Amino acid sequence: MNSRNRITILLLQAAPYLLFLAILLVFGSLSDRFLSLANFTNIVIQAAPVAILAIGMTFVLLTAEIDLSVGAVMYLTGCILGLYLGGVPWPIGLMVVLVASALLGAVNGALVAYLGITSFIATLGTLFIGRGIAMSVSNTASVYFPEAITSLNRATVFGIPSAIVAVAVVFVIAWVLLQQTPFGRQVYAVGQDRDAATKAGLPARRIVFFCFVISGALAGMAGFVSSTQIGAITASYGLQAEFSAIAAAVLGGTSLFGGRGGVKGALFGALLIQTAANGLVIINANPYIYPLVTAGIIFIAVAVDGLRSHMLERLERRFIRPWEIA
Amino acid sequence: MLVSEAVSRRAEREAGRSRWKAAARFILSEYLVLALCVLYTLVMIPFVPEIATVEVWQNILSDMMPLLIVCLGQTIVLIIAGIDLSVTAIISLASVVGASIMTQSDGYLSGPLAAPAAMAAMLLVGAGIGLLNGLSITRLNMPAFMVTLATTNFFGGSAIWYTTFHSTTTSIYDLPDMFISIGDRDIAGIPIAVVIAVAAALIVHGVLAYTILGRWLYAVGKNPRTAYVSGVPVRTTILSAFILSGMLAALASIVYTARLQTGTPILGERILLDVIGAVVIGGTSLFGGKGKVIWTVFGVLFLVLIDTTLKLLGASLFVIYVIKGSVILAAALLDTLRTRYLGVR
Amino acid sequence: MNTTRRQFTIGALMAAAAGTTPMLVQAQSGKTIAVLFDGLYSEFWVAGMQIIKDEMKKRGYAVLEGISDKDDSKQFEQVRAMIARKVDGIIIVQTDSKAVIPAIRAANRANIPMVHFNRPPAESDAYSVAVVADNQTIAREAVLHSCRTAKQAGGKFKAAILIGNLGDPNAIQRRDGFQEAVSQFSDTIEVVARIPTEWNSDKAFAGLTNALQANPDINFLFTSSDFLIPQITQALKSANKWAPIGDPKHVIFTGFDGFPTAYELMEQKYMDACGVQNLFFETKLAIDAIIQMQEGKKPEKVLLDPGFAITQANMMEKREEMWGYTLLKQKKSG
Amino acid sequence: MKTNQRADQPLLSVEGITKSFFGVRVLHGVSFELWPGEALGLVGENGSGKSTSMNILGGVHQPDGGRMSLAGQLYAPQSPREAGRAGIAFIHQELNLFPNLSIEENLFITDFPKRGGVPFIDRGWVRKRARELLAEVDLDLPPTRLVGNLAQGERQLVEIAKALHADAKVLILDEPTTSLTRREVERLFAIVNRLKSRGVGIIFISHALEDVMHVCERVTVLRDGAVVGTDLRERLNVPAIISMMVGRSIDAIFPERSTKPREEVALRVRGLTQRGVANDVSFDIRAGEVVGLSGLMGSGRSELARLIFGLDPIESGTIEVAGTRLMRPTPKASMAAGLAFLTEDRRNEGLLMDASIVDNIGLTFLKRFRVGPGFVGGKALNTTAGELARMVHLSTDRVQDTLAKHLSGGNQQKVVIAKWLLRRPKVFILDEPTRGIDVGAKQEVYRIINRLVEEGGAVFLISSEIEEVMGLSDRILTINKGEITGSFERSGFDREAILAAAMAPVGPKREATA
Repeated sequence: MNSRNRITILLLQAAPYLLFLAILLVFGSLSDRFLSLANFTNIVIQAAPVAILAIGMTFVLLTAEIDLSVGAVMYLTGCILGLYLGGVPWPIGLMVVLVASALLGAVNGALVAYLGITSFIATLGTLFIGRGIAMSVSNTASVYFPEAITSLNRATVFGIPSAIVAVAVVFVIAWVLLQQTPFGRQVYAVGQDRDAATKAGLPARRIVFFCFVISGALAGMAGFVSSTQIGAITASYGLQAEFSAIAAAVLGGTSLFGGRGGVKGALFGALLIQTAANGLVIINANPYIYPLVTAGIIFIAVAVDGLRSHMLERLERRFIRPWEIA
Repeated sequence: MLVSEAVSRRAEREAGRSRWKAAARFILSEYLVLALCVLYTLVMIPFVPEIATVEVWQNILSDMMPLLIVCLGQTIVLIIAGIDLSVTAIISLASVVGASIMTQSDGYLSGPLAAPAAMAAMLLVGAGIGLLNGLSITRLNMPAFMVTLATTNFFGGSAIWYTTFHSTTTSIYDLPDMFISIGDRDIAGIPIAVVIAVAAALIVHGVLAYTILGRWLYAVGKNPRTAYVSGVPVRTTILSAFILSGMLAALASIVYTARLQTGTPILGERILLDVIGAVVIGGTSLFGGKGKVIWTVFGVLFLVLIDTTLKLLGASLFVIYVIKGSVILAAALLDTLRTRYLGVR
Repeated sequence: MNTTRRQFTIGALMAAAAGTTPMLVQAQSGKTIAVLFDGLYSEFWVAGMQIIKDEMKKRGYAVLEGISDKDDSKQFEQVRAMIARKVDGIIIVQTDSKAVIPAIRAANRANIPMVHFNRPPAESDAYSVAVVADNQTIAREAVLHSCRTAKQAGGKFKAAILIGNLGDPNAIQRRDGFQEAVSQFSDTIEVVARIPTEWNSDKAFAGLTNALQANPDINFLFTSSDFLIPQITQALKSANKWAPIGDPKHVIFTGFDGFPTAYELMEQKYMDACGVQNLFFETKLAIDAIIQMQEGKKPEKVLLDPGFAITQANMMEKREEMWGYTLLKQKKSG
Repeated sequence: MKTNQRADQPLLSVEGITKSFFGVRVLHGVSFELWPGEALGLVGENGSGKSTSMNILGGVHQPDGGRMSLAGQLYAPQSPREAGRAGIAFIHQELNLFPNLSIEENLFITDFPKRGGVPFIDRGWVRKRARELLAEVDLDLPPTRLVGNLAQGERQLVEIAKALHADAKVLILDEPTTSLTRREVERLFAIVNRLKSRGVGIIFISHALEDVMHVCERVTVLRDGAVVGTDLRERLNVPAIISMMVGRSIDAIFPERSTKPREEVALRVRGLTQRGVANDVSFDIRAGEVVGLSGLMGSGRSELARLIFGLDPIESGTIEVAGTRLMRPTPKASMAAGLAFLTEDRRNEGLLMDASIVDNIGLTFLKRFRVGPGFVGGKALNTTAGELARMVHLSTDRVQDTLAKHLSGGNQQKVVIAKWLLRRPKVFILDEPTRGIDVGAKQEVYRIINRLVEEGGAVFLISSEIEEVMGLSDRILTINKGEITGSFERSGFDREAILAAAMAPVGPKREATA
């Protein structure tokens, strides 16, 4: 029974990858253009902003919190970039965006970690405040980006498109931060059991605070990358971005209850969603079913995760006749 | 009922010691939001004299009604420590499904039965989605947030798709008069929409305060383990909460649709903030076990009042967003302090 | 103890904040007009709103504005609030042509004139005046010019269209105008991609990028609105198809609306033709209609802006009528 | 003996420690010494003061009187962290590890070594040090393995390795062997011996007396908050220790019961089995009878109760309540058949802490107050709740507006009892009904139990206080490792025999322990 359980868990763990494989097979058999390098490059480029957002969201989710304000941060920092930083070289523009978005993240972090407001409500509030301010500075009109920024979209580094480079850099930094620094490992500890972490002497509040800062900064980064792609932003920019990011992170195995998951999963989740969306276009599917397919994929992934944690819980139970279990 | 009474009791014990204790009691009481509404209205009179007119209050009342109905459902779900993001999709889908049945240009049904049948179908849509949410949560061990996020995307998308089969544009028009009258007729001087909302509020209040189900809902929200050990059918209770929330969202959809005389698939898309905001402003906790219909009524009133005055002033959308966001934050902060204040002693 | 004081302060601050902000927008006595848009998502709307506001103020009106953010229910509430406020007229841009009808009825009952700016409502017994561009004709004329260009160039053309929100009659009419034009040239032009944008720039960008991936040989493009130009530019550049007229890589490109960016692209020879709505004329029609209605007159239910197509051929003589060019000129001079 | 050729001063000495909780004195001057390189067994019945003594050592509580010194220095820790820094490592039964992190990360979570100036974890060093530590505890696992994937025994060794990393001088092991397999126990002993040879002092708290005799040089026996004796292992044997633990029964006063058990069987359990939890458990309880279940920590007492009440799934076996067989036991079905269950976890399973007394009492049987379609007759409920509150002698009569969390432990327990009495249960399973409540409240609980039985109810009483079980029961069953190991009629109650039965070895044949 025990080994059967382990196999079931392994299967459930592999479910998202099987899903990905299924998507590849289905679309690949329906269109010969789908399984091409050019198309995959295209998918990664299009997935870049959501992937970066999802990586940031992962930090927050790992601490068992949630950040609904990332779309607003994208919009607000995009407005700042387009309206006030038109003339500056792009690296300075990027720096300003990152600093501004990190500050917005810090506001969320302070509200949640130090004032004790539930993150759902705190970031819902800042979501609307942020959008409101962005609308006021842009007067809700389109904000155009100068050529210096939009040309970045076509720039390459050693032949690799800039958006892919951006995702790669963010991914590596985030991965190193989570896996190779004390802070990263403590994020996992805090997310697993905040009381135990506090008892062990970890600065739980500060860790949660910094996760929001990171989520904010990466929202700014995601906004910057998508600005280079679409060239101009409107008042609907970034709407529902938080849900895409959460969906991507959860699809990649990050738990809403903290302590489990990672940035690899976030990248995978974003790619999975974008691959499905891209496949639907390639096979010229009815555009109305796009949201249905995406929602269906998310639902399946979450259901699988629910079953898996249920089984793990049962295995975690302590036994008084251990020899019967081992 | 429980918390507030305990608070006032505690405050009683300490009363008379100093004046601020009385103030604290008031701030912690459930009438704070109502008092803020009154205060706000008084402050606004010099700027928007219309706020003192009957017509504006009729508008406020009528604008409150559909929102209140959705919020009633959300209150129930928050009491069991859940959350229902799918209400927006339910409003949209129910709207187009109902309209497609009763529209007089090529609807499924015609004649006097069309409107009642359509409304029944709308409620069924709400109950069905609620059931799906509830089953996913209780049987598949999925978190409410993710379940309802997925279903809201799925059924929101379905609503738009569904409309394409029934209309060349994005909405369905030509609804029977009988249905439209819900939006613009009165019964004895009281708009039908108000009658429906008040009835819904009274029923939900009745369920929460006087029924077995009501007690189960609070018990599950306070501590599902204890509830389970005490023989409470926890799964059924959670399921009921989501079905009720779905049906109330569908009921709100009836009122919204009748008011616009049009079934549209983006009807509820933008109201999630208002729904969650109003309930939280009222004082219902996201952690479950706490919540009352009257709180939600006050929360909705406060939100609509702010909205209306800003509208009357011609304030731009961004000001409205910023103010609403701040009010929600302030309410959450107040609630945190309230809990901390209670927790400390 | 401190906590409680803080709680009180929060309450007081909330009331105070809510109380003081609106002072800035307090209107003076006299005639008032409400301008209710569903959003200011493109320069067309921003410019339209600005022109109407300026013009009405010039005529001594106080202007109240309201944005519904594409929420018809909210817009209905806004209309009722304006009626309660006893405004003297409402200029409205709705999202859904049918859902606005109860609002018209409410305005009728209160005897307040209502004019639809640029988007017509659906047919009904309620009375209001709609100022609309002749979208279908304008789109057809502009696309026809591009079709002829294609025919002259010779060879086969693969066409893509970016369609607007299907609930917006304007979007439908522009799509139909495009269809009418290309069907006359069915031997030369084949439509391979119909991209729904829902008037959303992200969706437009993703849709066009994917369409170019699926059909790399697309070389004829129509957008139902110029506000998508930045996204189109980006997508074409990424696909290595951004080239001026004369270059073999050039995609024959037709715009609609007459944005400043559209004029610039025409000048730089990236755009072949553009259907232009006469924004100045439309705002004038709307304001005149409101004033007439206040005087008790009953203008026609639909007031048409014939618009025109600006092309590479007639660009120099027509540009003065193009609002985008005027705005550009103003910006450059001041 | 090694312990006789000792260093010139003890590693740890505890002198006359006293401690009271809420005016009840639980430690009456506990004294013992621990020498470097020795293992001291600390044994005693539940409630004898072991945990309190260790919590004081570990800095969880501060003593009221007495003094402690560590390596000659005065030792008075104010917090567990302080105790840890001073070199005392306390390994609780509930391990304090993060299952989502690897072994090495758990070892270094609070003080990761960084590489030079950069803020990266020096993985190489961590790996090396982790390997060393794991080798010291004889754990042959890659340091990168997730703790969540380890068996219970392996996790315990990780905790010990963590203590070694902190350079602990004294290691307190609280019931370390209860959840381990025999092989894991052997390994633990080997490590304990190795630590001893390095001069670490070990305090070994356990009910498993054989284990204590196997690994400890000396044994200290506690009873009623005081040390009854400390002696070398060679001069002791298991029966002797048991008789020291038991002593003579003192002052517990249990009210007399006027009735005798009836003939009809109220609860019949046959062949109840759930892998890892219980094995072939069969017994009967008659109406009007109190059956006590006695077992040590980790013997599966509470688990058995949970199986019977339907809180955990069962693989095989049958449960009958008053002749009706429970087909698929769930709390609801069990309750409908006439079972009631007072949980040992009052806070998390017994009460709605944020709800009023009425709401708590009514919860088990709201249908009894049903009026019309699903309404609750509030007045009737309030009246009945008030009556029940008086019946259990609750301290307050304001049942509608007093929240459960504002009551004392004893009164909280009375509310839990009242809520089950509302159902007039045929069989009442009481799991630790007097845990954490004062003497007066205990008397009340005993009185209620008697009254229930006199009215024909059956009681299944689970308690870690053997006094209590003996004072109240008509019959006592002993349990160990999920198996029933003995049955005693009231006339044959004998503390030593009962304790011996509760310690009887079960399970796969144990290897001979020299």
